[in-house]
Amino acid sequence: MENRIFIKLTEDRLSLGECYQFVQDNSCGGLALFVGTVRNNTENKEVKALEFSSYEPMAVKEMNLIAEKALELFGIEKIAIHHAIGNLEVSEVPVIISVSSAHRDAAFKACQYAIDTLKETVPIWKKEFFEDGEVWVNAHP
Amino acid sequence: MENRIFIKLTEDRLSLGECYQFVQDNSCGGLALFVGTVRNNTENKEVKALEFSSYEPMAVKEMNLIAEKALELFGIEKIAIHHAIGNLEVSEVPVIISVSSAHRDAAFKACQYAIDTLKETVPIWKKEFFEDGEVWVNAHP
Amino acid sequence: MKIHALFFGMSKDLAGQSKASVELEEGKTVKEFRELLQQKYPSFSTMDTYAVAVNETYADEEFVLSDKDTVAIIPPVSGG
Amino acid sequence: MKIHALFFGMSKDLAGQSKASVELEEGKTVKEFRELLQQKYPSFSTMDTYAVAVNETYADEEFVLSDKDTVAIIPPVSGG
Repeated sequence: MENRIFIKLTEDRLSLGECYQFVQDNSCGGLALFVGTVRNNTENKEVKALEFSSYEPMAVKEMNLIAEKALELFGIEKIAIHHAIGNLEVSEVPVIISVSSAHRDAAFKACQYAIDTLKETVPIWKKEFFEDGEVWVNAHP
Repeated sequence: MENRIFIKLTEDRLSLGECYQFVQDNSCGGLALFVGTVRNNTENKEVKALEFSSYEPMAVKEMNLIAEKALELFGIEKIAIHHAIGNLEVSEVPVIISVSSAHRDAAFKACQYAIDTLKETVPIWKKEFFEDGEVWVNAHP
Repeated sequence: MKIHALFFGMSKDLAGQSKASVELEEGKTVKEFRELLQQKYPSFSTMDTYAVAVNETYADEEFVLSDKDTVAIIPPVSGG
Repeated sequence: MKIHALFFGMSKDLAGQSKASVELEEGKTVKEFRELLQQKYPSFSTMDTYAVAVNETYADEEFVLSDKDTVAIIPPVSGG
Protein backbone atom coordinates (compact mmCIF):
# COMPACT_ATOMS: atom_id res chain seq x y z
CA MET A 1 0.00 0.00 0.00
CA GLU A 2 2.99 2.23 0.74
CA ASN A 3 3.86 3.16 -2.84
CA ARG A 4 0.28 4.21 -3.48
CA ILE A 5 0.38 6.94 -0.83
CA PHE A 6 2.45 10.15 -0.77
CA ILE A 7 2.14 12.21 2.40
CA LYS A 8 4.02 15.46 2.91
CA LEU A 9 4.00 18.03 5.70
CA THR A 10 6.48 20.72 4.81
CA GLU A 11 7.61 24.30 5.21
CA ASP A 12 8.29 24.40 1.49
CA ARG A 13 5.88 25.58 -1.15
CA LEU A 14 3.55 22.81 -2.35
CA SER A 15 3.70 21.64 -5.95
CA LEU A 16 0.61 20.80 -7.97
CA GLY A 17 2.85 19.10 -10.55
CA GLU A 18 4.42 16.85 -7.94
CA CYS A 19 1.01 15.72 -6.64
CA TYR A 20 -0.22 15.19 -10.18
CA GLN A 21 2.86 13.21 -11.25
CA PHE A 22 2.70 10.91 -8.25
CA VAL A 23 -0.87 9.74 -8.84
CA GLN A 24 -0.75 9.74 -12.64
CA ASP A 25 -1.10 6.12 -13.71
CA ASN A 26 -1.62 4.65 -17.16
CA SER A 27 -4.32 2.33 -15.88
CA CYS A 28 -6.39 5.28 -14.66
CA GLY A 29 -8.93 7.24 -16.62
CA GLY A 30 -9.49 9.99 -14.13
CA LEU A 31 -7.71 12.11 -11.62
CA ALA A 32 -9.32 14.46 -9.12
CA LEU A 33 -7.41 17.21 -7.33
CA PHE A 34 -8.26 19.62 -4.58
CA VAL A 35 -6.19 22.73 -3.96
CA GLY A 36 -6.85 24.79 -0.86
CA THR A 37 -5.90 28.45 -1.08
CA VAL A 38 -5.65 31.14 1.53
CA ARG A 39 -8.69 33.40 1.30
CA ASN A 40 -8.25 37.12 1.66
CA ASN A 41 -11.11 37.56 4.06
CA THR A 42 -12.87 35.85 6.93
CA GLU A 43 -16.16 37.34 7.99
CA ASN A 44 -15.36 40.53 6.09
CA LYS A 45 -12.04 41.18 7.81
CA GLU A 46 -9.00 41.28 5.60
CA VAL A 47 -6.49 38.54 6.35
CA LYS A 48 -2.91 39.84 6.17
CA ALA A 49 -1.08 36.58 6.76
CA LEU A 50 -1.49 33.09 8.14
CA GLU A 51 0.54 30.71 10.17
CA PHE A 52 -0.01 26.98 10.16
CA SER A 53 1.44 24.96 13.01
CA SER A 54 1.13 21.24 13.60
CA TYR A 55 1.73 18.35 15.94
CA GLU A 56 3.98 16.98 13.27
CA PRO A 57 4.38 13.25 13.92
CA MET A 58 0.70 12.83 14.72
CA ALA A 59 -0.37 14.97 11.75
CA VAL A 60 1.64 12.74 9.40
CA LYS A 61 0.13 9.66 11.05
CA GLU A 62 -3.41 11.01 10.66
CA MET A 63 -2.78 11.98 7.04
CA ASN A 64 -1.60 8.42 6.39
CA LEU A 65 -4.70 7.03 8.08
CA ILE A 66 -6.90 9.15 5.80
CA ALA A 67 -5.01 7.96 2.72
CA GLU A 68 -5.24 4.29 3.71
CA LYS A 69 -8.92 4.64 4.47
CA ALA A 70 -9.52 6.37 1.13
CA LEU A 71 -7.79 3.53 -0.76
CA GLU A 72 -9.90 1.02 1.13
CA LEU A 73 -13.26 2.81 0.95
CA PHE A 74 -13.22 3.97 -2.66
CA GLY A 75 -10.99 1.45 -4.45
CA ILE A 76 -8.81 4.21 -5.85
CA GLU A 77 -5.34 3.70 -7.29
CA LYS A 78 -3.14 6.35 -5.66
CA ILE A 79 -3.44 9.36 -3.38
CA ALA A 80 -1.18 12.25 -2.41
CA ILE A 81 -1.93 14.52 0.55
CA HIS A 82 0.43 17.47 0.96
CA HIS A 83 0.09 20.17 3.60
CA ALA A 84 2.22 23.24 4.16
CA ILE A 85 3.12 24.60 7.58
CA GLY A 86 4.70 27.88 8.59
CA ASN A 87 3.81 31.31 7.25
CA LEU A 88 1.60 31.60 4.19
CA GLU A 89 0.35 34.63 2.34
CA VAL A 90 -2.99 35.21 0.65
CA SER A 91 -3.28 33.07 -2.52
CA GLU A 92 -0.63 30.62 -1.33
CA VAL A 93 -1.54 26.96 -1.03
CA PRO A 94 -1.81 25.22 2.36
CA VAL A 95 -3.10 21.91 1.00
CA ILE A 96 -3.18 19.78 -2.15
CA ILE A 97 -4.87 16.41 -2.48
CA SER A 98 -4.69 14.34 -5.65
CA VAL A 99 -6.36 11.02 -6.36
CA SER A 100 -6.24 8.70 -9.34
CA SER A 101 -8.75 6.00 -10.09
CA ALA A 102 -10.02 3.85 -12.91
CA HIS A 103 -13.39 5.54 -12.41
CA ARG A 104 -13.76 9.26 -11.94
CA ASP A 105 -16.65 9.02 -9.52
CA ALA A 106 -14.43 7.21 -7.01
CA ALA A 107 -11.66 9.77 -7.55
CA PHE A 108 -13.99 12.68 -6.74
CA LYS A 109 -15.47 10.92 -3.71
CA ALA A 110 -12.07 9.96 -2.31
CA CYS A 111 -10.67 13.46 -2.85
CA GLN A 112 -13.61 15.05 -1.07
CA TYR A 113 -13.47 12.46 1.71
CA ALA A 114 -9.78 13.21 2.23
CA ILE A 115 -10.12 16.99 2.50
CA ASP A 116 -13.26 16.76 4.66
CA THR A 117 -11.56 14.33 7.05
CA LEU A 118 -8.29 16.26 7.09
CA LYS A 119 -10.17 19.34 8.25
CA GLU A 120 -11.70 17.33 11.09
CA THR A 121 -8.90 15.17 12.37
CA VAL A 122 -5.41 16.25 11.36
CA PRO A 123 -3.69 18.22 14.17
CA ILE A 124 -2.86 21.37 12.24
CA TRP A 125 -3.85 24.82 13.42
CA LYS A 126 -4.29 28.00 11.48
CA LYS A 127 -3.72 31.40 13.02
CA GLU A 128 -5.00 34.38 11.05
CA PHE A 129 -3.34 37.77 11.32
CA PHE A 130 -5.45 40.89 10.76
CA GLU A 131 -4.60 44.57 10.80
CA ASP A 132 -5.81 44.72 14.39
CA GLY A 133 -4.90 41.36 15.87
CA GLU A 134 -4.70 37.62 15.44
CA VAL A 135 -7.01 34.69 15.97
CA TRP A 136 -6.82 30.90 16.13
CA VAL A 137 -9.28 29.66 13.52
CA ASN A 138 -11.97 27.26 14.80
CA ALA A 139 -11.24 28.13 18.43
CA HIS A 140 -14.09 29.95 20.17
CA PRO A 141 -12.70 31.58 23.28
CA MET B 1 -20.02 36.06 -16.98
CA GLU B 2 -17.47 35.88 -19.80
CA ASN B 3 -14.35 36.47 -17.72
CA ARG B 4 -15.36 33.69 -15.34
CA ILE B 5 -15.26 31.05 -18.08
CA PHE B 6 -12.25 29.77 -20.05
CA ILE B 7 -13.08 27.27 -22.80
CA LYS B 8 -10.42 25.74 -25.01
CA LEU B 9 -10.56 23.10 -27.74
CA THR B 10 -7.08 22.68 -29.10
CA GLU B 11 -4.58 20.47 -30.90
CA ASP B 12 -1.95 21.62 -28.43
CA ARG B 13 -1.03 19.88 -25.23
CA LEU B 14 -3.25 20.92 -22.30
CA SER B 15 -1.74 22.72 -19.31
CA LEU B 16 -2.76 22.00 -15.73
CA GLY B 17 -1.02 25.21 -14.65
CA GLU B 18 -3.00 27.30 -17.12
CA CYS B 19 -6.31 25.88 -15.87
CA TYR B 20 -5.22 26.37 -12.29
CA GLN B 21 -4.07 29.95 -12.82
CA PHE B 22 -7.28 30.96 -14.54
CA VAL B 23 -9.60 29.91 -11.74
CA GLN B 24 -7.31 30.84 -8.84
CA ASP B 25 -9.01 33.68 -7.00
CA ASN B 26 -8.15 35.31 -3.70
CA SER B 27 -11.77 35.22 -2.59
CA CYS B 28 -11.89 31.43 -2.98
CA GLY B 29 -10.99 28.86 -0.40
CA GLY B 30 -11.16 25.83 -2.61
CA LEU B 31 -10.36 24.68 -6.07
CA ALA B 32 -11.35 21.34 -7.59
CA LEU B 33 -9.72 19.94 -10.72
CA PHE B 34 -10.39 16.95 -12.89
CA VAL B 35 -7.76 15.62 -15.29
CA GLY B 36 -8.73 12.93 -17.76
CA THR B 37 -5.92 10.69 -18.98
CA VAL B 38 -5.74 8.17 -21.78
CA ARG B 39 -5.96 4.66 -20.33
CA ASN B 40 -3.75 1.97 -21.73
CA ASN B 41 -6.48 -0.59 -22.01
CA THR B 42 -10.16 -0.94 -22.82
CA GLU B 43 -11.74 -4.29 -22.04
CA ASN B 44 -8.29 -5.86 -21.75
CA LYS B 45 -7.08 -4.80 -25.18
CA GLU B 46 -4.02 -2.59 -25.25
CA VAL B 47 -4.69 0.84 -26.72
CA LYS B 48 -1.83 1.97 -28.98
CA ALA B 49 -3.07 5.46 -29.79
CA LEU B 50 -6.17 7.62 -29.83
CA GLU B 51 -7.62 10.23 -32.06
CA PHE B 52 -10.12 12.81 -30.88
CA SER B 53 -12.19 14.60 -33.50
CA SER B 54 -14.90 17.18 -32.93
CA TYR B 55 -17.63 19.26 -34.46
CA GLU B 56 -15.61 22.23 -33.41
CA PRO B 57 -17.99 25.23 -33.31
CA MET B 58 -20.73 23.20 -31.67
CA ALA B 59 -18.33 21.58 -29.20
CA VAL B 60 -17.15 25.01 -28.05
CA LYS B 61 -20.78 26.14 -27.79
CA GLU B 62 -21.73 23.10 -25.68
CA MET B 63 -18.67 23.53 -23.45
CA ASN B 64 -19.72 27.13 -22.86
CA LEU B 65 -23.26 26.00 -22.04
CA ILE B 66 -21.88 23.57 -19.44
CA ALA B 67 -19.72 26.29 -17.89
CA GLU B 68 -22.60 28.79 -17.71
CA LYS B 69 -24.89 26.17 -16.21
CA ALA B 70 -22.23 25.23 -13.65
CA LEU B 71 -21.84 28.87 -12.57
CA GLU B 72 -25.60 29.15 -12.23
CA LEU B 73 -26.31 25.82 -10.52
CA PHE B 74 -23.48 25.76 -7.99
CA GLY B 75 -22.68 29.42 -7.36
CA ILE B 76 -19.02 28.88 -8.16
CA GLU B 77 -16.54 31.63 -8.96
CA LYS B 78 -14.73 30.50 -12.13
CA ILE B 79 -14.46 27.49 -14.38
CA ALA B 80 -12.06 26.36 -17.10
CA ILE B 81 -12.89 23.48 -19.47
CA HIS B 82 -10.07 22.50 -21.83
CA HIS B 83 -10.23 19.61 -24.28
CA ALA B 84 -7.57 18.36 -26.67
CA ILE B 85 -8.27 17.08 -30.16
CA GLY B 86 -6.06 15.23 -32.63
CA ASN B 87 -3.74 12.34 -31.82
CA LEU B 88 -3.00 11.49 -28.20
CA GLU B 89 -0.84 8.81 -26.69
CA VAL B 90 -1.35 6.77 -23.55
CA SER B 91 -0.89 8.98 -20.44
CA GLU B 92 -1.56 12.18 -22.38
CA VAL B 93 -4.40 14.40 -21.25
CA PRO B 94 -7.57 14.86 -23.33
CA VAL B 95 -9.44 16.96 -20.79
CA ILE B 96 -8.89 19.27 -17.80
CA ILE B 97 -11.62 20.97 -15.81
CA SER B 98 -10.88 23.38 -12.99
CA VAL B 99 -13.34 25.14 -10.72
CA SER B 100 -12.90 27.68 -7.95
CA SER B 101 -15.44 28.47 -5.29
CA ALA B 102 -15.76 30.01 -1.88
CA HIS B 103 -16.93 26.61 -0.66
CA ARG B 104 -15.22 23.38 -1.63
CA ASP B 105 -18.39 21.34 -1.76
CA ALA B 106 -19.71 23.50 -4.62
CA ALA B 107 -16.34 23.26 -6.40
CA PHE B 108 -16.39 19.45 -6.31
CA LYS B 109 -20.02 19.27 -7.41
CA ALA B 110 -19.52 21.70 -10.28
CA CYS B 111 -16.37 19.93 -11.46
CA GLN B 112 -18.10 16.56 -11.48
CA TYR B 113 -21.19 18.04 -13.15
CA ALA B 114 -19.00 19.52 -15.89
CA ILE B 115 -17.11 16.32 -16.73
CA ASP B 116 -20.27 14.17 -16.53
CA THR B 117 -22.17 16.52 -18.83
CA LEU B 118 -19.23 16.96 -21.21
CA LYS B 119 -19.13 13.20 -21.71
CA GLU B 120 -22.84 13.20 -22.57
CA THR B 121 -23.32 16.25 -24.74
CA VAL B 122 -20.14 17.70 -26.24
CA PRO B 123 -19.68 16.56 -29.86
CA ILE B 124 -16.23 15.03 -29.56
CA TRP B 125 -15.44 11.50 -30.68
CA LYS B 126 -12.66 9.20 -29.62
CA LYS B 127 -11.26 6.54 -31.91
CA GLU B 128 -9.06 3.92 -30.30
CA PHE B 129 -6.32 2.19 -32.25
CA PHE B 130 -5.32 -1.36 -31.30
CA GLU B 131 -2.71 -3.74 -32.67
CA ASP B 132 -5.43 -5.35 -34.78
CA GLY B 133 -7.75 -2.51 -35.70
CA GLU B 134 -9.59 0.59 -34.62
CA VAL B 135 -12.90 1.40 -33.01
CA TRP B 136 -15.11 4.42 -32.39
CA VAL B 137 -15.65 4.52 -28.64
CA ASN B 138 -19.32 4.53 -27.53
CA ALA B 139 -20.54 3.48 -30.99
CA HIS B 140 -22.05 -0.02 -31.11
CA PRO B 141 -22.13 -1.11 -34.71
CA MET C 1 -34.94 23.10 -50.19
CA LYS C 2 -31.28 22.43 -49.63
CA ILE C 3 -29.85 20.98 -46.41
CA HIS C 4 -26.14 20.98 -45.59
CA ALA C 5 -25.46 17.64 -43.93
CA LEU C 6 -22.35 17.12 -41.83
CA PHE C 7 -21.09 13.67 -40.78
CA PHE C 8 -18.95 13.02 -37.73
CA GLY C 9 -17.34 10.05 -36.00
CA MET C 10 -18.62 6.71 -37.20
CA SER C 11 -21.19 8.33 -39.53
CA LYS C 12 -18.36 9.98 -41.44
CA ASP C 13 -16.78 6.57 -42.04
CA LEU C 14 -20.13 5.06 -43.06
CA ALA C 15 -21.05 7.93 -45.37
CA GLY C 16 -17.55 7.92 -46.83
CA GLN C 17 -17.56 11.71 -46.70
CA SER C 18 -17.68 14.52 -44.15
CA LYS C 19 -20.46 16.53 -45.75
CA ALA C 20 -23.17 16.39 -48.37
CA SER C 21 -25.82 18.63 -49.87
CA VAL C 22 -29.22 17.00 -49.51
CA GLU C 23 -32.47 17.99 -51.29
CA LEU C 24 -35.51 17.88 -49.00
CA GLU C 25 -39.14 18.98 -49.45
CA GLU C 26 -40.30 22.09 -47.58
CA GLY C 27 -41.77 21.55 -44.11
CA LYS C 28 -40.03 18.27 -43.40
CA THR C 29 -38.88 17.37 -39.89
CA VAL C 30 -35.67 15.93 -38.51
CA LYS C 31 -37.43 12.54 -38.37
CA GLU C 32 -38.13 12.68 -42.10
CA PHE C 33 -34.60 13.83 -42.80
CA ARG C 34 -33.30 10.78 -40.93
CA GLU C 35 -35.46 8.53 -43.10
CA LEU C 36 -34.07 10.13 -46.24
CA LEU C 37 -30.50 9.67 -44.97
CA GLN C 38 -31.22 6.02 -44.27
CA GLN C 39 -32.16 5.60 -47.94
CA LYS C 40 -29.08 7.42 -49.19
CA TYR C 41 -26.72 5.66 -46.74
CA PRO C 42 -28.13 2.18 -45.98
CA SER C 43 -25.10 1.38 -43.81
CA PHE C 44 -26.33 3.99 -41.27
CA SER C 45 -28.56 1.22 -39.92
CA THR C 46 -25.42 -0.32 -38.42
CA MET C 47 -25.28 2.63 -35.99
CA ASP C 48 -27.28 1.93 -32.86
CA THR C 49 -28.38 5.51 -32.61
CA TYR C 50 -27.35 9.06 -33.36
CA ALA C 51 -28.46 12.55 -32.40
CA VAL C 52 -29.02 15.44 -34.78
CA ALA C 53 -27.95 19.05 -34.39
CA VAL C 54 -29.50 21.80 -36.50
CA ASN C 55 -27.28 24.87 -36.86
CA GLU C 56 -25.06 23.69 -33.99
CA THR C 57 -27.88 23.01 -31.54
CA TYR C 58 -29.36 19.62 -30.64
CA ALA C 59 -32.78 19.19 -32.27
CA ASP C 60 -35.49 16.64 -31.56
CA GLU C 61 -37.43 14.53 -34.07
CA GLU C 62 -40.27 17.01 -34.50
CA PHE C 63 -38.04 19.97 -35.33
CA VAL C 64 -39.06 21.42 -38.73
CA LEU C 65 -36.14 22.11 -41.04
CA SER C 66 -35.66 25.21 -43.18
CA ASP C 67 -33.79 25.89 -46.39
CA LYS C 68 -30.00 26.10 -45.93
CA ASP C 69 -30.09 24.56 -42.45
CA THR C 70 -26.91 22.80 -41.43
CA VAL C 71 -27.79 19.39 -40.04
CA ALA C 72 -25.06 17.50 -38.24
CA ILE C 73 -25.14 13.76 -37.58
CA ILE C 74 -23.91 13.19 -34.04
CA PRO C 75 -23.12 9.55 -33.18
CA PRO C 76 -22.75 8.81 -29.45
CA VAL C 77 -20.07 11.20 -28.21
CA SER C 78 -16.95 10.02 -26.40
CA GLY C 79 -15.01 13.07 -25.32
CA GLY C 80 -13.41 13.49 -21.91
CA MET D 1 3.68 8.63 37.43
CA LYS D 2 4.98 11.21 35.00
CA ILE D 3 3.01 12.48 31.99
CA HIS D 4 4.60 14.48 29.18
CA ALA D 5 2.03 17.10 28.25
CA LEU D 6 2.20 18.88 24.89
CA PHE D 7 0.26 22.05 24.11
CA PHE D 8 -0.75 23.15 20.63
CA GLY D 9 -2.63 25.99 18.99
CA MET D 10 -4.60 28.11 21.43
CA SER D 11 -3.69 25.86 24.38
CA LYS D 12 -0.02 26.67 23.85
CA ASP D 13 -0.80 30.39 24.14
CA LEU D 14 -2.95 29.81 27.24
CA ALA D 15 -0.39 27.57 28.94
CA GLY D 16 2.39 29.96 28.01
CA GLN D 17 4.55 26.97 27.06
CA SER D 18 4.63 24.16 24.51
CA LYS D 19 5.21 21.30 26.96
CA ALA D 20 5.19 20.39 30.63
CA SER D 21 5.92 17.44 32.83
CA VAL D 22 2.86 16.60 34.94
CA GLU D 23 2.69 14.33 38.00
CA LEU D 24 -0.40 12.11 38.04
CA GLU D 25 -1.50 9.22 40.27
CA GLU D 26 -1.42 5.71 38.80
CA GLY D 27 -4.58 4.49 37.09
CA LYS D 28 -5.97 7.91 36.26
CA THR D 29 -7.96 8.51 33.07
CA VAL D 30 -7.84 11.20 30.42
CA LYS D 31 -10.87 12.75 32.10
CA GLU D 32 -8.99 13.09 35.38
CA PHE D 33 -5.94 14.43 33.59
CA ARG D 34 -8.13 17.13 32.05
CA GLU D 35 -9.38 18.10 35.51
CA LEU D 36 -5.81 18.37 36.75
CA LEU D 37 -4.84 20.54 33.79
CA GLN D 38 -7.82 22.79 34.48
CA GLN D 39 -6.43 23.38 37.99
CA LYS D 40 -2.91 24.06 36.70
CA TYR D 41 -4.08 26.28 33.84
CA PRO D 42 -7.36 28.00 34.85
CA SER D 43 -7.41 29.90 31.54
CA PHE D 44 -8.07 26.59 29.73
CA SER D 45 -11.73 27.13 30.61
CA THR D 46 -11.78 29.84 27.93
CA MET D 47 -11.40 27.09 25.31
CA ASP D 48 -14.76 25.75 24.21
CA THR D 49 -13.41 22.29 23.86
CA TYR D 50 -10.30 20.30 23.06
CA ALA D 51 -9.41 16.73 22.19
CA VAL D 52 -6.63 14.68 23.71
CA ALA D 53 -4.13 12.41 21.98
CA VAL D 54 -2.13 9.84 23.91
CA ASN D 55 1.10 8.84 22.21
CA GLU D 56 -0.04 10.42 18.94
CA THR D 57 -3.46 8.75 18.84
CA TYR D 58 -6.80 10.32 19.77
CA ALA D 59 -7.99 8.99 23.14
CA ASP D 60 -11.42 9.20 24.76
CA GLU D 61 -12.26 10.26 28.31
CA GLU D 62 -12.11 6.73 29.77
CA PHE D 63 -8.63 5.96 28.45
CA VAL D 64 -6.34 4.99 31.36
CA LEU D 65 -2.96 6.70 31.28
CA SER D 66 0.38 5.03 31.97
CA ASP D 67 3.72 6.31 33.20
CA LYS D 68 5.65 8.28 30.56
CA ASP D 69 2.67 8.66 28.26
CA THR D 70 2.78 11.69 25.99
CA VAL D 71 -0.53 13.50 26.20
CA ALA D 72 -1.20 16.19 23.61
CA ILE D 73 -3.83 18.89 23.99
CA ILE D 74 -5.56 19.26 20.63
CA PRO D 75 -7.77 22.37 20.32
CA PRO D 76 -10.20 22.35 17.35
CA VAL D 77 -8.03 21.78 14.29
CA SER D 78 -8.07 24.13 11.32
CA GLY D 79 -5.83 22.66 8.64
CA GLY D 80 -6.70 22.52 4.96
